[in-house]
Amino acid sequence: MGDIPLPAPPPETQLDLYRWMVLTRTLDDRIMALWKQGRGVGGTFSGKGHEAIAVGAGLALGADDVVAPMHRDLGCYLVRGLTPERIVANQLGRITGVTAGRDANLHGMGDLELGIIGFVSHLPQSMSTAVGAAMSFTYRGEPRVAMAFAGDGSSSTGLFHEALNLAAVQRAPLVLVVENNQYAYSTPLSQQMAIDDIADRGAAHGVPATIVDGNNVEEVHSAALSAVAKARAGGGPTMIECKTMRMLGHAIHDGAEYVPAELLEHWRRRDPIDRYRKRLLKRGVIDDEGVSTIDKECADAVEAAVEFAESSEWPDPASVERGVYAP
Amino acid sequence: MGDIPLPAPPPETQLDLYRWMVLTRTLDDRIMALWKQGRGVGGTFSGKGHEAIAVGAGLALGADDVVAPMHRDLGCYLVRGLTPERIVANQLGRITGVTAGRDANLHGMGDLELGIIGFVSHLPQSMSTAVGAAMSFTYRGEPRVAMAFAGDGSSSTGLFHEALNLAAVQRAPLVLVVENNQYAYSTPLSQQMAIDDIADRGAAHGVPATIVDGNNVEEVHSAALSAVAKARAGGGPTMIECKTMRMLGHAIHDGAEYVPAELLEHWRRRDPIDRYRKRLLKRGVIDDEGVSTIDKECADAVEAAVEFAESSEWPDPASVERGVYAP
Amino acid sequence: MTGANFGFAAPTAEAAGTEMTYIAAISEALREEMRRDGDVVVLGEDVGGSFGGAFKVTQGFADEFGDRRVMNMPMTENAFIGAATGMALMGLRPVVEVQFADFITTGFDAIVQFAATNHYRWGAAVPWVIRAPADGGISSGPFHSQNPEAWFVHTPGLKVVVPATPADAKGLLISAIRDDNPVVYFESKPLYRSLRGEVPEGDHTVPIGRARLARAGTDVAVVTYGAMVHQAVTAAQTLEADGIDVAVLDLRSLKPLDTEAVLELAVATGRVLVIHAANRLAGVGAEIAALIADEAFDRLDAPVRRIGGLDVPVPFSPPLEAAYRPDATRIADEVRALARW
Amino acid sequence: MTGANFGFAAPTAEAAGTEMTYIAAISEALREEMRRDGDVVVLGEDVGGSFGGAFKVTQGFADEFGDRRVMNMPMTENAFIGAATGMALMGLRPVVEVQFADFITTGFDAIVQFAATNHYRWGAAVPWVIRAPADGGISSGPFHSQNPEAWFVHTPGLKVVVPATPADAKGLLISAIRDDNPVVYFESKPLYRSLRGEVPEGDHTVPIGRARLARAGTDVAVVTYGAMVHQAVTAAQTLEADGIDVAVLDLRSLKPLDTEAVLELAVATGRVLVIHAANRLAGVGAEIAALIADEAFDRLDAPVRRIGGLDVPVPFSPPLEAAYRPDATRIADEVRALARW
Ligand SMILES: Cc1ncc(C[n+]2csc(CCOP(=O)(O)OP(=O)(O)O)c2C)c(N)n1
Ligand SMILES: Cc1ncc(C[n+]2csc(CCOP(=O)(O)OP(=O)(O)O)c2C)c(N)n1
Ligand SMILES: [Mg+2]
Ligand SMILES: [Mg+2]
Repeated sequence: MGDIPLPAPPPETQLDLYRWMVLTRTLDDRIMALWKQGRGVGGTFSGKGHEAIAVGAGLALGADDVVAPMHRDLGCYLVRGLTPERIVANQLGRITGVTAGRDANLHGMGDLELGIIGFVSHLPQSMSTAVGAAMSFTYRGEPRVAMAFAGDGSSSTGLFHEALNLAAVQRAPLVLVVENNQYAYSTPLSQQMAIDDIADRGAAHGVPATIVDGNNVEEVHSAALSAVAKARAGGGPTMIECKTMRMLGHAIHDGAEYVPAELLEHWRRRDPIDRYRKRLLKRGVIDDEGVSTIDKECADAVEAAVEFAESSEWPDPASVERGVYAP
Repeated sequence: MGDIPLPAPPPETQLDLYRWMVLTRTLDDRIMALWKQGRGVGGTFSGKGHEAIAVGAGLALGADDVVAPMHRDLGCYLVRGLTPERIVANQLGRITGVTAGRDANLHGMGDLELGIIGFVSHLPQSMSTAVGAAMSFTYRGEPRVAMAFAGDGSSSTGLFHEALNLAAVQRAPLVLVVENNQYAYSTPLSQQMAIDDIADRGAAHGVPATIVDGNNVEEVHSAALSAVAKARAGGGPTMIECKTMRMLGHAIHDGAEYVPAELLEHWRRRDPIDRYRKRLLKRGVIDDEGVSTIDKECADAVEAAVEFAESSEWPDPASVERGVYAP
Repeated sequence: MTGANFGFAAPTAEAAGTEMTYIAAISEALREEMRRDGDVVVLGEDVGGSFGGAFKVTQGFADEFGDRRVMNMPMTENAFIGAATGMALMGLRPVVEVQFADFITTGFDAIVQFAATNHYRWGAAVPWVIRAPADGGISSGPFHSQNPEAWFVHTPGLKVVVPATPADAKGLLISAIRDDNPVVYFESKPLYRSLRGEVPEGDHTVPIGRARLARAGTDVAVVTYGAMVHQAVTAAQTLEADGIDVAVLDLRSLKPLDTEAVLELAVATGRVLVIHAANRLAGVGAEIAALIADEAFDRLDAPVRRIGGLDVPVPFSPPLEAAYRPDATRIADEVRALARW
Repeated sequence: MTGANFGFAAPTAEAAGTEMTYIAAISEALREEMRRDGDVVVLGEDVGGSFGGAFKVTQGFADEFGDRRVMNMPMTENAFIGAATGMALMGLRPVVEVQFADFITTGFDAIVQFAATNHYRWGAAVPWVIRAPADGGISSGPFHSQNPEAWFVHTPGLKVVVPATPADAKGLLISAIRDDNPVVYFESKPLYRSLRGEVPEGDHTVPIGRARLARAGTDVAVVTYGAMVHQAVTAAQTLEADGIDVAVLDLRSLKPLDTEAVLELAVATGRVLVIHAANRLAGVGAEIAALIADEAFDRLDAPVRRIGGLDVPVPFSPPLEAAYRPDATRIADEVRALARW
């Protein structure tokens, strides 16, 4: 985990990784602010701290690949092409949102044109769905890969194990990204499981697993690139355990008083975006002006999205029964 | 697995292990014969080949311990004190059966007085139930242990992993006996999982796992004794993988034509009862006359049970709605 | 009364377009669809290899279509139904066998939470079929005899069908496979090899959502589905001697329900008996009875009566199961009472 | 309209024997039973520690009763409900919190296949309670708004209760804990902190299986439960102006159902409206309507009508959810129609 320094990706990729992380954080912060101002609808989730995982893994996929992100993976939805407009509109329950007001916050934000499978609360249903997508690629002889995200909490569920086992025995082209953010809601790892690394769960199914620093975007990206390449080449599934920390509460209402302040402080110093900015500045891939430009671009994009969403129509109540069935 | 010769248990224990295995086999054979003669009701299962596991593990428990056996563990029900009478009557749907005609074959054959939890088809529900029983022992500070049985097929289910994880994180006094009999119905291990040993699944949850020859009753018994002692002493759960072979079809109707003849032949030569008889004869713990006596006793007991069961009353249809709820 | 009641071992392939068993019609439908459409794949426990499924519906399929199209699954219903959803999202048309309908609960989340809600939430279709061998009456005990259809009828986003004849078994399975929505297809185990009937050759489809008048009649209407259709017809034949002319409506599809056909018959007869083998309490029959009692209120000459299983787990022992389960005798008695009302 | 609608953060402990919120009554009942009986243990996701559950029902419990009695569970509903069954078999009385009723499906097998059938099969009692925070109307979307009670009413061997008032929330929870059978206790999230009421101090039990007349009336009877009781009472008040005298029956217990109370009221009024927030199709209301339409057939002056949720996943966006969900206005309209019949 970060012992051997990785070769840096090309500068363009570095900028991409950085830019998407900043957009993710900006959007995330803005959504939190909206809710705090009472302008939200229902509850919502922050993925603060998860940017390097969502972006680093998401950007490892090709256009024809498919991904099943979850509630902390705002960055992944973005890199796959969901616009901030559609995302904010979704959170506000508007007709212009990804689910047109049908599903809440980041739930159900799927779009098959963009290779995104929408998730359900019942965790981690997305994982078995991604395995099935991967099996369909093998069946059809398509060189495509499916990526699933799962949390530490999810890694104890039966479905996690069933899905991983199925992927292994079918040698499905699956990349599983485990976001170990130390907590499932208020429950720390020590009360969830008696192991140190979730990567150990790979051995139960014959799935190779690596552990990466989930706050180091290049490390995540590099591991994801390898796993994707391996899966695409017929090498079967890989698990990547990303160690990170959920920097806010479980959801908007949760103050997370149960998290020790030192733990948060420890991870705050390892903020994925701050670290990467410093690194890029040091490497000369970006300068202060470049940083400001990206900040500004992201802020503008997010502002426009909020404006778009808030001025979007509510769904027509008369449409409520529409769309339950495919025609 | 059988490399270091184990010290033999006391002669009395050896005879016990042998006697219960013979009773198990005799009863099993007799039930199969009944069904072949068209005297059965519904379907039924044979545990042929599993005798050393069911008996060896079952006899490692104390009177206050609790066990959740399944459909191949006839021997375990017997050693816990269910009489052949009640067992055959259950299989024949009579009022004198363990479930009084409510449940089929070995299903639901529970009796809390005897520390047996009845199982349901939905595998492996018994496992989580046993974990809960074990947790109740810890909660009450009782020095009791819960034992669960599960098959290779069950080891891929989500519930298996959830239950094992729960046992681990709660340090529950659980002994899990995995009966790896190479097949789940018609499906060989190679199509169920991508690992060689089910014991590897322990590592996913921090549960120590040992592998034993499931056709060597002393090996099973010894491993179970250690695991039970450890659990009782507060050492948490243990998994024991017993390698064996299902010697007949999945259930009475299944000819198991999908099993290679050589595989069966290989295991036939390792029959747990034949092997143990030879061993006891060689050790002088038993002589030919002793063998005949046991055979005769078991045959008589089983014959009496069949007679009892077949002459037992059918349940009264008017009672069909009775007993759904505890009063 | 052994597993042979399911005819576990008997062959399922028969010459097309002839009289055949209910189970052979299922096999035929599936085989024909797989020949027609390479997107149709089969998965489930023990469906592959030389074995071909607990009931042999897919016997010979692995030989014909290959192991990648007829996939043996580990015993993990939640995962493999979820995987079927993933395949369906990618454009395949998976047909999943749950070994017994009783085990469908193990994959409940994958069905009711994900697959069923998917199109409503984000507009992506899930064109799978789950084949679920259901029903009892053959001493299989509480876990191999269940009729869990009510749970799925109550779930928005699913379709639910229950064929009662070989022809419908074929026609509804083909329609279910071609439908772009998740369809739960309940098979009646007691009919598997005991029921034979004419089955149209080739591309025979039965529209999902349309009931079938199994028997015309003017005095009392019996509304039912699955194996109970045959008990009802038997009862109706008996009742000829009593001078009672009984109509039997075979619903075939429970979701969507053919409310028009139900109400038409209710109005025509004014006396309706609703029957299913599933336990009566809060079963599908309650919906049908409530519907009729509401919409045909002033056309009823007698209360809408229901017969169903008792509110107990399906008991194993034959005398108990017989007491649990509706049959032609109880149906005839109830129809007589309605006719006299 | 944030998570604060559930009052995630507000305190739940209040002085006993006073007016208190619905959720405080739940906490109080549980706390009192735990003080009374050392066999009562609590388990579920996030119920322990300083956190005390997603809705804070068990806040302070870990401090008072210790970590071994208030157990945080990994996110594994099937296993921990199964474990509760094992504890119950050993004589404990576990109270399980599923974080939202929507997640009860993840433990479906443990409930409907094992716990529910256990006593019938081999005579061993399973005295657990599952607390399931249900219902919507507060923009929580398809997976935090469900009302899955129909599935459990259809399952033999369970009891199902749904309190509508703080007093019943306490009384039914205490009764459920003392009951020797598995009881699913559905809580109405929208009432948690919006509803206050008198709650008897101390050992207050409410018998499971007995309805409560929430409002007497002679013209039309509304039969309902949970949060809809209050919508019905509101509608009834409105309808006074129309000169329609509406009775409201709060079922409280769905299994067993107080059929006597239901039928008595149906006979007394001759006009019945059945309401629930769960989707109407094949919901519990169908059973109630079918029951009334059958047993009170010749005493009805109008058809038994039902209002329920639409046959769609509970939609998130407020205008859609409002269209999905019954409310006082729709109830009043329907009652007027019935009164005019
Ligand atoms: C089956 C199920 N049970 C309970 C919940 C409620 N719940 C939502 S998120 C969550 C914690 C998830 O933890 P983890 O997988 O670590 O993801 P994180 O939120 O930490 O990113 C819980 C318990 C759920 N979504 N699904
Ligand atoms: C959840 C579930 N799905 C399917 C079945 C049907 N079934 C009964 S036993 C069995 C195979 C079990 O294999 P294993 O666990 O290896 O036990 P074995 O029969 O080999 O002893 C299957 C698939 C079941 N009982 N439960
Ligand atoms: Mg987490
Ligand atoms: Mg096996």
